[in-house]
Amino acid sequence: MALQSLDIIRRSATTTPSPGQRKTPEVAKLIDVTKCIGCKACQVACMEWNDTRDRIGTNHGVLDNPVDLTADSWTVMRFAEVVTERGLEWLIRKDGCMHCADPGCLKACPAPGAVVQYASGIVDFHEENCIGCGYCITGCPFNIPRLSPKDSKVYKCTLCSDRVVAGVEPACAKTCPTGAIVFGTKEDMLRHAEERIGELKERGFARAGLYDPKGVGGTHVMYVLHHADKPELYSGLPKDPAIGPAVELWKGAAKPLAALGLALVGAGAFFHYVTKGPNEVSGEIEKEFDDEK
Amino acid sequence: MTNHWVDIKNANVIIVMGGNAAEAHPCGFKWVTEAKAHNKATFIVVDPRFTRSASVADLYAPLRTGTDIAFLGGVINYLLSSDKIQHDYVKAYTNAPFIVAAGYGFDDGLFSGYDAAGRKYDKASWAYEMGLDGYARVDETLQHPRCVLQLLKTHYSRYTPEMVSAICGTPKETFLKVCEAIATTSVPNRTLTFMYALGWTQHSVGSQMIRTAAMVQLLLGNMGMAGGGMNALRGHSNIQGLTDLGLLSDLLPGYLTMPREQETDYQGYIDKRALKPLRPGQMSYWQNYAKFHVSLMKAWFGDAATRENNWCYDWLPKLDKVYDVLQVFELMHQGKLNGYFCQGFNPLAAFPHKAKIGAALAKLKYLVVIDPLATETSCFWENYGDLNDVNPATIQTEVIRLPSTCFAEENGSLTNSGRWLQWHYKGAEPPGEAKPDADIIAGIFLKLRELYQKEGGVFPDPILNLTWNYRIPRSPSAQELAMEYNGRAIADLPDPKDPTKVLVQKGQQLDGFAQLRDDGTTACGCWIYSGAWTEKGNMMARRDNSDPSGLGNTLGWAFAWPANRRILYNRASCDPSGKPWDPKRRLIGWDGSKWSGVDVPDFKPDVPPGDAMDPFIMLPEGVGRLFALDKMAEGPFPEHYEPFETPIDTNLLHPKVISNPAARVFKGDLEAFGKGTAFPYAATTYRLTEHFHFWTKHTGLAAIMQPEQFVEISEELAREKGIKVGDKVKVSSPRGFIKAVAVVTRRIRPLQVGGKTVHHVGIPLHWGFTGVARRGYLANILTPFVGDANTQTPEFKSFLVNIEKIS
Amino acid sequence: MKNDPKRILRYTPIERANHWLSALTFILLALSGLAFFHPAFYPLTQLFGGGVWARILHPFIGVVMALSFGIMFFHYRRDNGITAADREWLGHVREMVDGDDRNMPEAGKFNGGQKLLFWLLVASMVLLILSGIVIWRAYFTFLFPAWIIRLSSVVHAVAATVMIALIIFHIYAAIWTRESMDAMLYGWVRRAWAKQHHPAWFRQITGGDR
Amino acid sequence: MDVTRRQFFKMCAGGVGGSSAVALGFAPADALAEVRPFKLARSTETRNTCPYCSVSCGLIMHSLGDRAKNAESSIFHIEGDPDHPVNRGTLCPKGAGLVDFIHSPSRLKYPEYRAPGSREWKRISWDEAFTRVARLMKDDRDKNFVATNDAGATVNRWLTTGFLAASASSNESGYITHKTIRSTGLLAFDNQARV
Repeated sequence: MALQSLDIIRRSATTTPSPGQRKTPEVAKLIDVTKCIGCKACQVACMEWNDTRDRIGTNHGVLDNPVDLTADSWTVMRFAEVVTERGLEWLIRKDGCMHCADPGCLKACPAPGAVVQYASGIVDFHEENCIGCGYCITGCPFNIPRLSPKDSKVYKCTLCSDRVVAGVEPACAKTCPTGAIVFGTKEDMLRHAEERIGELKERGFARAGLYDPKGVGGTHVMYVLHHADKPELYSGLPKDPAIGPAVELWKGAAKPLAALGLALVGAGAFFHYVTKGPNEVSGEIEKEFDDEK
Repeated sequence: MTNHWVDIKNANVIIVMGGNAAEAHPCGFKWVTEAKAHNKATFIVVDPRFTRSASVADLYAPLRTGTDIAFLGGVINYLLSSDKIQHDYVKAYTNAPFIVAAGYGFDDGLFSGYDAAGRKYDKASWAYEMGLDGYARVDETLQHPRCVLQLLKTHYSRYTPEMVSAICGTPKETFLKVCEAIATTSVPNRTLTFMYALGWTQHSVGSQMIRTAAMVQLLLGNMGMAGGGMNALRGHSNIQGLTDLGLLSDLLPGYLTMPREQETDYQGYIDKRALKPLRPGQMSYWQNYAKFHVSLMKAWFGDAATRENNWCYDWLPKLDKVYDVLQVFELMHQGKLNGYFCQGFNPLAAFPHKAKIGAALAKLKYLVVIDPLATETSCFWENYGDLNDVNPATIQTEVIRLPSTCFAEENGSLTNSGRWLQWHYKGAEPPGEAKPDADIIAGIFLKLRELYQKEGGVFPDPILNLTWNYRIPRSPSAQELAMEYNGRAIADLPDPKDPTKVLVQKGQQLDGFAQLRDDGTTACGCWIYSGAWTEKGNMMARRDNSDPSGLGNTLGWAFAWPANRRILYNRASCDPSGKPWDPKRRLIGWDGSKWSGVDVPDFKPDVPPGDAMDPFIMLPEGVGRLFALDKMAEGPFPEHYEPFETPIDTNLLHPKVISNPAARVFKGDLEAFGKGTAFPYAATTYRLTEHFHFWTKHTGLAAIMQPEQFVEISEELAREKGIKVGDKVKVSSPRGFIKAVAVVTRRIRPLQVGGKTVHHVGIPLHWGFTGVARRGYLANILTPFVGDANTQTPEFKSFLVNIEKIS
Repeated sequence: MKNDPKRILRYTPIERANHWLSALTFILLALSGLAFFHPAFYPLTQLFGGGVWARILHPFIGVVMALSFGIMFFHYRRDNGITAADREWLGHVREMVDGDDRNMPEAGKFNGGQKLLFWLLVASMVLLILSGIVIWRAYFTFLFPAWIIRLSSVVHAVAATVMIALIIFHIYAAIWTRESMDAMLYGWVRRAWAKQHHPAWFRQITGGDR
Repeated sequence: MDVTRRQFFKMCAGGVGGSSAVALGFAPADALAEVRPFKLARSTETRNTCPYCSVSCGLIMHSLGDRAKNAESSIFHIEGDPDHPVNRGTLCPKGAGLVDFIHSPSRLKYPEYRAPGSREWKRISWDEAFTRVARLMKDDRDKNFVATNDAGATVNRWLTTGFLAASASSNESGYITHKTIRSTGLLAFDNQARV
């Protein structure tokens, strides 16, 4: 058993606990949109590191290219031209997996081991176990995973789990020219975010703040936003994302109970038969038709 | 750049104007976000568009393309009228106190000495008043009516905030906010840095735009300061290197200049360039011109260069005029050129008025293209529909396309904007039979020399005697070439202080240009690069990135020219008595016997403070020039002139002189320029962060990030023309049309200019008819064939177009 | 068996084939569905050649079942109209479960329980088809907004569970009522059986008491 | 409940079926999840400089093979050089995509010749190319060389051929290009600094 697998603390569609005795530090990627210049270096570095190549699309009248996450593009820049009290603001946000502490994808996934959560907080897809049902897309509060038309497997940002496990920072964090993306332990990233927020408040962004939504147990990809009170300004960043009640119901405790219920129905039927006996034609009627023989 | 990339983090105010650093130089731009984050810096962007630089700016000011001099002239007027200049610096380190000769004048748009027929100036009157002692006269009280400061005040008094707002279309209060932020750096311990690029150079008044900003920096005392200076963000990775090595029509390596045909006498050629000081005690370093020139001739022609033949003075071609690219393609278009070489250059895409360029190339007898990629220029003869509508049968040009290696497949050095020469190493073999550029040039040269040796021919001497003592003649190594331009001693060099001792032995590499001699005992391919490969080895490959001062001066990393100095004019970071203007950002200081500090002093090391010698050691005056004498084509003070294709068809300052009166315009072109009636919208071409000129459309990853050609227009213009986001539009100018997708955005706004509404059309230029990205039109189909009066850089940034929706 | 006078035809061959097609597809759907329903059942995917094939086949089998069940619905919907007798039958269901059907109201071709079961199955099937299309990721899901997809996922799971329970009950009822299997397997039932369990239907078919 | 013989067999069959199902691999296998292997574990690193803009970011180029003679090293990944004082390991979207430039389908691989009026390229050898270019240069130079101007001054210039030099090539190739071209007397000489 590879040592690294000890770091897996949760697996999709697995009701038995993973070996989780070791405690490795939680890592986090902090995206400071106030320093982001929308240059897409992270998009290129991600695609180059992971050896995927999206198709060369067309221009849709905006700068967003590609216009949405795909099975090849695991992170995309979303451009929003917003007029606020400060005048025109160009709010550019690097969209991609948030690596939630309570991942909707992992909860929704029916295939054992297709979605794993490491002790470091990284949520990773193991495509060789993926059956391509797309439940993770349904379960994700941020609508991130994408199903590949080529191999019917689902893909998303892996927070460069291969690099992080080898002790190197993710490709996007390393390449970000202005240091808008920084990487480190979650603790360090929270402190870094605090400093930045203080600096932003001094510059007049009174409601600058951290985006680390508790609805999904906090995330290992966090944002520092100019307007933390209105995240939806940033091309639809959900205000307080959580695994929807429907998904909770669908994947929560109801399941084992339902399975038990079916078992009980089956057992009930059996015991009814054994106790009540079969529902046979009564003797009188049998006799009525006996004389016909 | 006078400073360098990392130094930007020391600035208190940063202005990106005439450029878009966040998109064109993202990794250099990190130092702006560092300055904001750790130095509480204010970041200002002034641009016709709200660019990705503006997205992280504290203050954004829109302005009409081509009106930067009006804006900056307004800033100068604001600084002078509100007395927000650094008086001690201006008095000691600029030519403010110098008195200008009586003949100088400026009236209604023209300086004195204008020759309308020749479209040029007789610049004799733009001079200092000389004293009997042979030096320029100065008035230390700065009150003399003809002292430079007073002339400056009167000249820019016309640039009131109202006039600036009328010309540029910038709202007045926004303009004043920018002025106030700039003015805060007039105190000694706050600095402003300008970061500019093609947004300033690509205008008919481009050089003067840059000069105006330099004058602002002089008035505020920011030149030579950490976090100050004038920082040109150059385009290509080694455009600085090739400019330093003089690969221009009228230059020799190290900014030596080619002789004009009137300079028949060698000594006259030298004396005209070895400028004597104009004020007592100045260093005027160009006095050493002969040492650099002789050493160059010895490097090129070896023993054939002797004192007797004036160091092969006659083997250099003499200029009758400068053969810049516009002049060359004008001649080519007239059929006067037979051959042309494009080494790593794509003129069909990069030069203005693509139709004229294509027609000119078709008149060539032969075209040789040396490039790693299949460029449009190499296939100018192929028909690509209305992207390149030509008939190959009619094009009789013989084309030879030679594959060259790319950066990853060769050793060598590149010089970045910050004048750092950095060595790189070969990592892989080139594809197919591609060869390094040096090997291709060697292959051509050796064959050419062989033909002259066998068949003789016209004036073969320079070819036959060119030094070529490389171990493998057909493949000169990068090391040998670097050692050649660093320079070496041809004979034992005696130590000037003690002639009995030998300073440098025969054949040894020199340590720096201070050791160069004009007696033929030293050879040096490029004097400013001397010090790059010394006896201690390849200084360009040094990798000590320690930064002891914390100011970002990593003197142990690579080699910077000149003499590894990182911030030019750094003597001006101290007041005349040697005290640093800002103690927290001390660069150099006098330690009792010499100047020393965290940077190589830009001064004569043993001249104590309080001496007459001033910081600008390359200039005969020794001080910065607010008044540019006769060095500029269109005037000693920058004056706002409209682009040649102006949307308002007038000049609000002087209607009789609209565009640059001293810019060269070829016959027939003046009438052919577009007028506001037929082409009402101001257009500008520019670069996107995802692409590099016409190069990255050949790379998959860049094509994914920006796949298809588009133009940017405001929501108001879109509404006016019935264009929706994503519609296909046709953009046309007097020279042709392009078709593209319409990006409708709030980031471009209509501007009110002199009572008229001016719309902008933004045209990124990265598409063409070769490469993996979607095929597109070469944006330079639209651009005008006219250049800056001093550098002849074409006016890509301001011209007129019309735009219609393609139904 | 075909023309034995003592037996009455209850289900034609076409009906039987249709029923067993629906039954077979339902079993396959239930097995593959349960595999996705809870990790404990995941090994059921091996029946279909692994998780991926189970995910691919499930919806296609679903389409077959939808069609097959659709035909049954159109065929039997008139016979399953709930009448007052049925409601009364349902009122006495406790006695039925106790095995005492003596004073149950006379059932027609289908008794009240069967009719109720029919309509419950129809309801479940409709929900399963609609939600099934929505969550069919490969072909249809992109047409729908996220909340509908999530809702459909839950609806599909709940409806499936209910239907499985109903079918378990349906199978048990068939086993519990002796010789019912003959009806659906061979199509013919003994007259006594008919008179016992479906007296009204028996009279209607035979026109009298014999 | 008396279990008839037939029912007994049915129950046994069920049991056998169930257990064989397990044998078929029904047992819930513990889905082994291993971590992705680190792509750069054994690559060769070479330091270089990005050829695009003038920030000149430091690069680390990772190539296949460990410089063994029989392995042709191909660059498969490029990232920033963390020691470089300007870019500190970062790269912009252009620099981060350099691998696609090195391996671009548009890369030229061998000398090609297009005859006047022709519609396509013809592959030629380097020797043919050098010979042809030298021939064209010499003929044009000898025919159009201007030794003295109208005023009789020595000018020694050749104006009928021009040269555009590459601003992305190294200082060394720039230097030898300038030296060579100037020795022919050529004045129509420029580089990207002009635009």
